[in-house]
Amino acid sequence: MENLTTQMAGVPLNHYIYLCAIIFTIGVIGVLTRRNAIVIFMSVELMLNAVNLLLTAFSVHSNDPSGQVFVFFIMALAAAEVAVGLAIIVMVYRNTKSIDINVLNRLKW
Amino acid sequence: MSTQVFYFVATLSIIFSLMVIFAKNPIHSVLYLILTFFTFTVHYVLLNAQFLAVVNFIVYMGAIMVLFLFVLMLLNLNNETEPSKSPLIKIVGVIAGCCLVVTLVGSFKAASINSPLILKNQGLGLVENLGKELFGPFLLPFELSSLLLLAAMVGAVLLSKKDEVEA
Amino acid sequence: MTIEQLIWLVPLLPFLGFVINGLGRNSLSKGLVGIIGSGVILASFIISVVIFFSLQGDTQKSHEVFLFDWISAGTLHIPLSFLVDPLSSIMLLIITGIGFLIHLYSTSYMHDDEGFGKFFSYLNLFVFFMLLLVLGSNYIVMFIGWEGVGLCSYLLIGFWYTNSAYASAAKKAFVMNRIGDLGFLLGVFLMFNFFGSVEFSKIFPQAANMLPGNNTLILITILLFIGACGKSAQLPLFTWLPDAMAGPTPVSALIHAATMVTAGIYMIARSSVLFDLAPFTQHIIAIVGAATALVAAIIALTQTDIKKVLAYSTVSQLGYMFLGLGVGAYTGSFFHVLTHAFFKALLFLGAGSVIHAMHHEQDMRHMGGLRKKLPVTFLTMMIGTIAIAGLPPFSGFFSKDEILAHAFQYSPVLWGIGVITAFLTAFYMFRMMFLTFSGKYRGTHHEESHVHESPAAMTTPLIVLAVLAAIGGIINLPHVFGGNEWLAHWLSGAGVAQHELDLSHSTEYALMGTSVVAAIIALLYAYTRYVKGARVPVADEAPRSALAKLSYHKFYLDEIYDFIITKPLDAFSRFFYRVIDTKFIDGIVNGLGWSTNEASKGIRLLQSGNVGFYIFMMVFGIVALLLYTFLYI
Amino acid sequence: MEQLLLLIFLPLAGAIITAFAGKSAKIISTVISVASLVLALFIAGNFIPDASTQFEANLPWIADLGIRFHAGIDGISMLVVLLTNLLIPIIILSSYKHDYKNPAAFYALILFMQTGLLLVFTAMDAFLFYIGWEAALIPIYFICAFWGGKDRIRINMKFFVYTIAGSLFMLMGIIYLYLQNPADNFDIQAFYALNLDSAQQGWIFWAFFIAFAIKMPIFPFHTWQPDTYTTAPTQGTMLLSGIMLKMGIYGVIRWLLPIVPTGVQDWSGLAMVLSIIGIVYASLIAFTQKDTKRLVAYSSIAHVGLISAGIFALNQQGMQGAMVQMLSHGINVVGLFFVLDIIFSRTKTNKIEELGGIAKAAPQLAIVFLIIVLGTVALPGTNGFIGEFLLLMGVYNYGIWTAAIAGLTIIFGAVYMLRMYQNVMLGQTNTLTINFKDIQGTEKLVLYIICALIIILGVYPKPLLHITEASVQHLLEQVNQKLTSVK
Repeated sequence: MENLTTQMAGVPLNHYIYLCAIIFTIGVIGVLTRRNAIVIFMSVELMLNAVNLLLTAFSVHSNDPSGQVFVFFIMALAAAEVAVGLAIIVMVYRNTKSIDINVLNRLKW
Repeated sequence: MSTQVFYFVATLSIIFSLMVIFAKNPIHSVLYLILTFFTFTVHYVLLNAQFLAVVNFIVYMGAIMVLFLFVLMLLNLNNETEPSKSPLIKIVGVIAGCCLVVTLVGSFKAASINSPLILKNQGLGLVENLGKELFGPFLLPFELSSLLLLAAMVGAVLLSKKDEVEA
Repeated sequence: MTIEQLIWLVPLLPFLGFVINGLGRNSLSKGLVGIIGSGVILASFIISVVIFFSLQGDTQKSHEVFLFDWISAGTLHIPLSFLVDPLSSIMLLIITGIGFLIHLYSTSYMHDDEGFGKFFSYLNLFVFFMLLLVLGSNYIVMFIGWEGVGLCSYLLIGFWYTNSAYASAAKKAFVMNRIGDLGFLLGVFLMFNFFGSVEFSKIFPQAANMLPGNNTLILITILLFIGACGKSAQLPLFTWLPDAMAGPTPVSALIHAATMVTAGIYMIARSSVLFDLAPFTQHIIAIVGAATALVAAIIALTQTDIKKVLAYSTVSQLGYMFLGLGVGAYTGSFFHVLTHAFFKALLFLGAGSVIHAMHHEQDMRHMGGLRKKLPVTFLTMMIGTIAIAGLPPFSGFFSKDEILAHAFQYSPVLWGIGVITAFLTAFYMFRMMFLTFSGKYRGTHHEESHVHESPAAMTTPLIVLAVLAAIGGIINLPHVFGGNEWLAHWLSGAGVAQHELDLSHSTEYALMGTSVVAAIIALLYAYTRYVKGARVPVADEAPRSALAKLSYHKFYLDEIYDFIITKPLDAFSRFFYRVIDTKFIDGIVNGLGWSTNEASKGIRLLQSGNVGFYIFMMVFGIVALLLYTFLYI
Repeated sequence: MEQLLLLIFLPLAGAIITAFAGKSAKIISTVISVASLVLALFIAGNFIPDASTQFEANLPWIADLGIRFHAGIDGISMLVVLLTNLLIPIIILSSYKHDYKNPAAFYALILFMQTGLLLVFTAMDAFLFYIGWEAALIPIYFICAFWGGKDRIRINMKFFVYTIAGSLFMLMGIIYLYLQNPADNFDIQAFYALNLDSAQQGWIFWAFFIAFAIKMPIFPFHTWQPDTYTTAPTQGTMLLSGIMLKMGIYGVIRWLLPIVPTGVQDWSGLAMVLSIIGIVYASLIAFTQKDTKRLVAYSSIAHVGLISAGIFALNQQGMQGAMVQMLSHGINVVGLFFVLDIIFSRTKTNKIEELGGIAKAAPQLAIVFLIIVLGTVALPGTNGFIGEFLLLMGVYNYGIWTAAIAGLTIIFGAVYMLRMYQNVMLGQTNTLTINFKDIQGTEKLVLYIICALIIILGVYPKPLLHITEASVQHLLEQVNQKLTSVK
């Protein structure tokens, strides 16, 4: 384990950036193309994780533990968000018998 | 050798996350998401962020994903229930996503931080280190996050409760 | 007691009278009000006489009395100060003297009016402002008096305000005066700009060094003349004066015959230094004066209201005075102001006595044969009529002929107009006299039995004024009659110097003869027409010849003004209000609000409620922002 | 300094007390307002009539932005402060006959407004000025919206949006000046010292001018005014016309002229033309108005047009005329609206043709009304004359034709005011006016005070001119100095 991590030093930071950007974009595409609220939710989780990874990478890069603390907070937030969000979805399903986001078009005017 | 490990795991992450959004069945999506998260855990380990790796494993793969699966099963959804979007929207969505990635990557390239990642402090991601941070300068946010979680819990309970019979 | 110590009492006393009568108008008895009202004027008159004689004995003819600083801003300093010199001292005598007689007359004339106290307080206020006007040592103090008398004129014309026609007449007088006042004010501004002061004592010495025909001076004098036109009822602003007869008759006598309307002449005589240097303005003044004299005389020919006849006669006589001013006969004009004050006040008071006797009947068609009933009134009015007609040796003859002689020297055409006017004047005055006093009474027998001579309080002023009207000419007896032209000498002490008359004595005699003959012909014609022929003017609706119609309807001037000024202004007003203000400007403002509303109605459709669309737009926005930072920053 | 703070915050304290006073609000607010009048008179008594800023208070406020609570009184401020503190008790007294519902709120709002107005008139810090400017708007909005007449919500909305739109421009101007200011503060002296080129000055000029022009209001920004004056409760109208519109005039003198003299020089021609159009246009409109309040509203536009013309003539006479006329117009217009209110409360109508013959039934009212009307038409011997005379003289120095056209106000004013007076007061009484009760009690008191002021200030205006003279002169010197230094 020690060995592995010390050897990790070779990966340039911007490769992490690319990776996270790609995953983040995949999350965005998911949000854009899917209509199932739960899948959209999952895509959001993907985006959050991409950010988490990037934060960790930068934390390591600049030798600052605050970045990782942030990730920890984001995780706490994600947990809260998922709890409330899924509760809302359940509610919506109960009322509309559907979790198609296009059904939720009352948010206008 | 280990750089190769990174690229390998990164490829897996991308593939799995693609599967998440392209899988027809939401259950499959969730499963692929769990795999994606697992690759992320590996990434954390590679970055020597052991505490985060563990937390990620427990919270995301454990708690959150179980919640997703639970809800999916509760609602008894399958692929037929989701009306697919029109192809046009899909294509536009993909194009927009591509634009986003191009822009993101392009802007990062312009920033060009390509110095290799060097781990200066071996104990950076260890529990001890993070604990000192958390309970030191970040004590107040930490305590506030507990409030947040409490609020979320209360909210979730309140929301998922069946409405009282309206008068 | 020097002049400086006394002078402030002259205007203060009438003001005190105004305050006491004004506050006590409901509580004081009528007798007390009358005594206070007339008493203060009498006291003023006595002081004026003292001042007049001490000035006569004084080597220094001009005293400036400083009271306090009124307005000062930047380089502008306007003190409230009085100027006592021959010109103003003689005006003081007229105002307080005739003023007192008219007050006395009013105690009886207005006795039965419920607004007795109010009337006297207004009259006192008028005297106060008039004194301020003539005493002011600068144009602004003069302007206070100028507008103040306008105010009193407004109040007194509209004295019986429940009659809305009277109230309208009052408003008309005020507004037309204001038109002139604007000219006056602009003239004052120009003077301040040009001379750096509004003080007589600073302006006149500077102006005296200037060359005639200076453009600024011409502009100043024209503006001042516009002011005079408004106040002294000259063309084209004279139509308010006949309407002003709506006021009680003593008011007509005091304000609209003897004093206020001559303020314009006073002002121009006061500024004669400036006017002398602006020949162009003088030309205009002469023409306007002559035209006014003629037009008003023509109108007076066919009027049937006894006071209207006198009103047009006043306008006509004022025209004479302006003619005099225009041709440079400042003393002559001022002389005419004096004599006119005597005989016109007399005529108005006489007319008032007739009206009083007739129980407020003013139409001459209902009078006639009053000579027996009102002997004193008849006699005194006859003297007044002879004086105004210009028959020697009464006062009007001398003053009128002085003006006419100067007019002849200036331009025979103007003189011709003057003589024609004199002829017309004599005619309509005798017509009025004959219609009123000779022939048979044209009312019912019952009414006739109630006609009676006025009480002594009314006839005494008539008699005093009749004496003055008869002998007033001696104060400026011309050289041709062996006089020494006292008034001219006196006024030259105030810097009022008129052009020398450069006519041979024979020419002067010829001129006088012409106008006297004209007046006598007019007298005879009126006699044959109205006494021998016993003609009575036809009723209002009866057909008239074109010329008579024009005269009877006052050349349709009121209608013309109404058509070319009042109506268009009102139309503009409605147009501005309904179209420009409400539709256009407010339309733009409301349109802005409306379009915001409409735009938001349109834009809110973008909020389709489709969450997918929102997310899509959000991503687009993020991409755009990133692109922007990537490309430009 | 303490005196000034007391002056500004006494009404605010009064407002708070009044708000909780319930039924005795009327009395308490009267006492407070009279106390602040006494205080203002005391300050005026200790005021040394030179150009300096006195009773200065300069306290730190929002240090990060360089904002200070900087207020002081010079001659120009002194006059408007006197006006404000003089009119507020009069306005409060004039409401005695009314039974407004929720009087505590009503009087508290009036007193609150007084504080806002005093802030505007004494502020030496642009930020403070702006705060006062908006603070004065809030109470009047509520006064009009709660106690106003028919259609009040829509009209009030228009008024509010109109004024706020103007304020927005001014705020932009202030922020721009702040950004240009090397000292990073909002102090008026620092703003005076700024060196802006003529293009910048032009923009700032318009930003400020629009705000002030709407408040005054100058043609063509006036269309909110007649409606608002007509629907507002009388006390609201008095506040608006008597004091509030002076904020705009004061703003022009204090903030516009010295900060952007070049801008003023470049654009004063246009401002002059607008002012003069306003005079003639509003006077003409007043000719045929059928509603007395609306007529007075339009006459007010005409008068303000003359004031602003006098200011933009940029000379001593015009400026001092403007100062005097601000005070005179405040007094006269409050008097006019009060008389109209008395008439309205007895006959329940504002329609000119329905009235008539009131003079017969109410001779005292007829006299005071006449005096106020004469003050409004600027008869010599009344306060209106001093102001209009100096203003016209100032405008005259700008150009003879401008003076001639502006001078039409003398004629037109007489026409519409006397027309109204005749139709309302003179003539025969009718069924509405036959039982008209003459003025009594507080009505008498208020109207006599107003008439006394009209005449006293008309006969002896020297104290007013004396207070303002040095400050106005100083201001004009400042402007001219800056203009010459630019060239």
